Amino acid sequence: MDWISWMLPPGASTFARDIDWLYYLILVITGIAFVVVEVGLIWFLVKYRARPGRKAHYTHGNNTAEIIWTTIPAVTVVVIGLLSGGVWNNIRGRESVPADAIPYRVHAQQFEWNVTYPGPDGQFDTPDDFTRRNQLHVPVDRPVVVELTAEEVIHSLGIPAFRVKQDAVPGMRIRVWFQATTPGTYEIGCAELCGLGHYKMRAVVTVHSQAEYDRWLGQQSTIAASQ
Amino acid sequence: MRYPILCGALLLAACGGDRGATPAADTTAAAAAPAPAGSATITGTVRFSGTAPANPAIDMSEEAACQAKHTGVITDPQVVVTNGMVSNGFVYVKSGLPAGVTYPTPTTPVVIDQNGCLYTPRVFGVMAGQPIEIRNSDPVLHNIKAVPTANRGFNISQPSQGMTTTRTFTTAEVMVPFECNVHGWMNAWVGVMTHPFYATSGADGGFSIQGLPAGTYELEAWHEKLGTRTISVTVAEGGSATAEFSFGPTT
Amino acid sequence: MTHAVTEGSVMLPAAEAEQGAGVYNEKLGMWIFLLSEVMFFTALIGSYIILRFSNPAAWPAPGAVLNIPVTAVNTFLLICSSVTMVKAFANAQDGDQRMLRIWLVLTVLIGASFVGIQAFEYNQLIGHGFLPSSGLYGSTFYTMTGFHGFHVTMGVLCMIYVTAKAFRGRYTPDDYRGVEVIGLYWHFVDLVWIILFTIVYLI
Amino acid sequence: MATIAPPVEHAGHPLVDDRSFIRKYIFSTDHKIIGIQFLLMSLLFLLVGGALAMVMRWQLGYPGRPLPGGGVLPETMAPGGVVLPEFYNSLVTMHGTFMVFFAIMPLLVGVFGNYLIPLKIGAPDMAFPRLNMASFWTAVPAGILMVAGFFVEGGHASAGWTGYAPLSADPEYTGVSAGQQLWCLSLIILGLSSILGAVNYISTVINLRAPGMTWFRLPLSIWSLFITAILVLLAMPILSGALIMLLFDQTLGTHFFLPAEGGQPILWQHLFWFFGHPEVYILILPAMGMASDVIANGSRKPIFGYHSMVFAIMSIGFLGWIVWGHHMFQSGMNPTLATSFMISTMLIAVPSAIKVFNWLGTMWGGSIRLHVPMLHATAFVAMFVIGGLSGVFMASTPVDIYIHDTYFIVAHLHYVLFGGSLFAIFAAITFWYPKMFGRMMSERLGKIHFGLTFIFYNMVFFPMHQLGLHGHMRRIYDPSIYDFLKPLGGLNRFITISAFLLFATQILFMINFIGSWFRGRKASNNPWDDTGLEWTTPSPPPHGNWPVTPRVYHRPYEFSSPLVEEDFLPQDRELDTPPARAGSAPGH
Repeated sequence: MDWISWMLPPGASTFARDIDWLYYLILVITGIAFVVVEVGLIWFLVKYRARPGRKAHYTHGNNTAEIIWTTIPAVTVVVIGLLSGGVWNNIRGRESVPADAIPYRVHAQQFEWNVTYPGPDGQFDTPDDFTRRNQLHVPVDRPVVVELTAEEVIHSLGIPAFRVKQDAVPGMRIRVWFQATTPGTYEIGCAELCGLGHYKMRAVVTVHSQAEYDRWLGQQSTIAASQ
Repeated sequence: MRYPILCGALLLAACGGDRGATPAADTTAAAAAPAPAGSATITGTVRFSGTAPANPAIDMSEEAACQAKHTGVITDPQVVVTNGMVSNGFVYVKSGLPAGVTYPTPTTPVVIDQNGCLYTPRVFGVMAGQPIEIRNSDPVLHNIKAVPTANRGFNISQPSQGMTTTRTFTTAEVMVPFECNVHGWMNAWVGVMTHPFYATSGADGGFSIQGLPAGTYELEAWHEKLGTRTISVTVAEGGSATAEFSFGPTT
Repeated sequence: MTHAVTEGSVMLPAAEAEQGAGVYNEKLGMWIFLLSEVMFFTALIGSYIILRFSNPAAWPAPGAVLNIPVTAVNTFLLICSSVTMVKAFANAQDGDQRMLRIWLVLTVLIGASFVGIQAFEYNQLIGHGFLPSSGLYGSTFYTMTGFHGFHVTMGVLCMIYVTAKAFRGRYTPDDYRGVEVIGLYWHFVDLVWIILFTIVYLI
Repeated sequence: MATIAPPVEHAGHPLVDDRSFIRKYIFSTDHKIIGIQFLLMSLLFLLVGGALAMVMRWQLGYPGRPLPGGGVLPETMAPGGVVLPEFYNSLVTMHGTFMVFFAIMPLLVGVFGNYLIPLKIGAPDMAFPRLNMASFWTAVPAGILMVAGFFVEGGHASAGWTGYAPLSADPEYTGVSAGQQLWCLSLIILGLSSILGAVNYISTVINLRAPGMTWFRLPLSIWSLFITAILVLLAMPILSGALIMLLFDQTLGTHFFLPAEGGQPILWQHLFWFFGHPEVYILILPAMGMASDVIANGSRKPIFGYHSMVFAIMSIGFLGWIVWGHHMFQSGMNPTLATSFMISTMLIAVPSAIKVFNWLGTMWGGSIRLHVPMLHATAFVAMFVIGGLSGVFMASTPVDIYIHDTYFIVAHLHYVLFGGSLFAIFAAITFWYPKMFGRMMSERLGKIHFGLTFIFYNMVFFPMHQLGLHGHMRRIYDPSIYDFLKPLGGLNRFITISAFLLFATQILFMINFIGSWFRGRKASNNPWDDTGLEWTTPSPPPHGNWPVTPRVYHRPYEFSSPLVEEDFLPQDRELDTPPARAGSAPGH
């Protein structure tokens, strides 16, 4: 069996930094709590095991101790909550989508991702729009915004490397944005059970350099125009 | 109040689950008369005049195993016209057969293969109750979703190479569409008949229907993109007749 | 309440128990069960409100499809049945067996006619092509009124059982539990109908 | 306190038992027999749910390879033993459904709610014994319908145990129609059964407590079962309502969850999780309560901070109603709403932490007897902590984006439901087995079973966190088609082998459970030297429980009290100098 790392896999979008940081913060905090409780548990089991002639210490509680272990978790979770709220707002808040984001339309259906590109003019519903199945091409270091729709059942656009996950719900248009930071290809998987081909609902996102992206876009529009 | 009814209905559905157990022979058992031995033949062609529409290209890059089975640009064979001859036209006797006659249902299955992420054959006929053997020759998942209107549909999957599954339809229907949701371009059509007088036009556009009793028949040719054409043909006992269907680009 | 319950009655908490709710088990149980019923109708009514607010165009004007006058009469009937129920309860407390039976029978009859009129209404609507599959309006209408009708039917069946017991003289001023408990359920069903009638028919 | 009447014979419950066999063991109204009926039924479903998981694990460990012995499965499920994707989805769905609704929930609520409530509060039986019988006999047809779904055309429900619409609402999307309808129908009937049970539990606890059994003398098991019953009472009808709408969408063509005519798929999620999150606490609160009983007994100490434990149970029960949205952070809900759901979810960590530290406080300074129930109860604490802490990750909305619908969630929920609930159930079964059956379970076999279960359990579920960290999605049939999941194949196989070992270990429990029934050592009235009222009657208790209504003088966990020689002071033992009443908690 291969050794599997306990670290998060490398991220490739601007969200990865914040989300990963928050993840490690919670990991450290919960890790401390975990060690305190489990070590305490084992220590007590050994130290206070029944021995002849010893009687247990008769007590119903201790208010000070209880106040301490109520307050510490309460303060901790509130802090985690506030930090999370800030990051969440940057990712999903109403105003979070950058104005210059390149628009895409992704229409999910059993069991395909249909990606519609606005073409070189950057506008939808113009003749240079074109649709590619299971292929999302984005330029690096540019915010992109995907308008997600679904044909029949709920799907979920999951791009682990980008720390992106958003359900596509029939009857709703949901906007999800991200900004890729590293050129390369990454996998998209459906994260919401959508039927027998759920596991096969795989697509690929390719992050190009800007020049490469422009070239690709031009090429695709030519093909689209010829059809 | 509605629970017992619903419950009963469900149990019935549960018990009556023996799919395909009611072949055509059963339903008309009372009126069953032996099928008259006919010997007439109708042959003909399905033609197309003008410039055939271009077939869309298929991007199979994500299924390397399928792509490897093809060369060059892969297109979806929606309209295949060779020298003015249309293949994959489904020709069948629509009406004119004697009433109350049943025809024996073949027990040999019709095979439909999924090969290179395309259906072969793309268009074919079966008799009601005749088994359809669905085969997967690709090492990838296919699902087969049949969306009939008169028959009971199904949605099954074949995740591995070499799998076969057998299904039947019980009621005549032109046509039952098959689709694969994993590969949205994959389509096939099945004509379900209660008689054996049907054929699919070949690469040369030709078809042949044999063993007909003498009579006047309404023949229909069906094509997935081009639509339908109907012709009336009279044939004498032991004789033969021809039928020419012609589609045009304006259809 | 005109008559105090006699000492040692089954309707008082058992002497050898810790202080509980102060009411006998069946009454407490019915109150608890009704809480559950409240949540059930909350699910249906809540869904109705959410669906209607997000899709107001799917609802025709009040009275355009549904027959409000007939249902108004039906609503009045159901309210009357609550009154007869109260009368039955009062007579059970007083031990007036004859009036208890009369009022119970009346309640059963009115309850049954409510269901009958509802069946007639359904029949008419279905005849006009208004079905459970007729948009969100049909979906919510039939589900909500249907389940209310189901509750009334169950109530009538239980009421018949209670009435039969009343005819065998099982209810005395010391033990009228059955009458009181079915009464609680009946008033609840009545109350739900008033809400449903308002939001489904009138608004 | 209410008026204390002198002890009286129960007029309606003569302890001479002349009921026929059928009235005694089949259509019994005795809460103890009903509890045991629920126990046998839910252990059977636990086995079924586990077996389904094994088939799933095989496919995940060895994708596309024929399941050993899988050739017996019909062609529609696994031709040649190779599990089909649609059958895999049914397995996922039914494993969850059986475990949640037919195993864990009845084990906690049906079994111990029934068995313990009257015995621990000093009542002869439930408030409504016949309703109690009806509750069990409504659960049986629900179970039969749920099993029947495997044998209907189109296969069983395959939209997940959460039954997300529209996948579940239209047969066209899955090819499943009768199976999904049976699923709905079965759960509606089961909901009715649960509601009848809840009405009974609540009424019984309120009205039937023995004299002296004040609210703050109730054992924590009863407190938690009481709060749980309230949650069941209020949550199950929500599910029933939602299921009815779903069933109508499937059968009558209504449009509640289908968007074509304005229906809302998200409405189903709101309704489901408005039920579902209280349901989560239904599945853990009784486990907490019963573990508290066992930990106090094993530590020979009163529960540390009894009152705050009670308030923690209540606040968990309350907070459970306002956190459902945390299941839906990625569903497209309003992001501001998501933040408020995050905060309320985070707050649940507080009462949970109180409970964990109070359990530690109980053990601190104790004289710990590591009997089998105590081993399971400490394992419950240790595992529940992991499940609780991993919950913080998904409560944090941004982190949830990454781990939502991955194996991290699967790991989390199994740490709570298996590591938490099931270990507490093992503790409870072994603890109250002597009372139920009059015989002791084998201590030796019990310890071997515990040790192996604990090890294999962690080998199965701890690595699932890792799978989730690497983005492994839930409910996927074949992870090997993804490049980024290919390196996880070895880990998946490791989990699969561990799961088989874990499943095999449960044979030891079955042997112990069944064998001890016939050949176990005879149990005394109070084999664990416990303080609860149930230990003051014979094992097993007669019909009617006590010839004379017990009278309660003490708080529930008076272990090692200086007032008596022994290290336990039963709740009904009258002392010459009565100790202070509950409520005026003395220091130490």
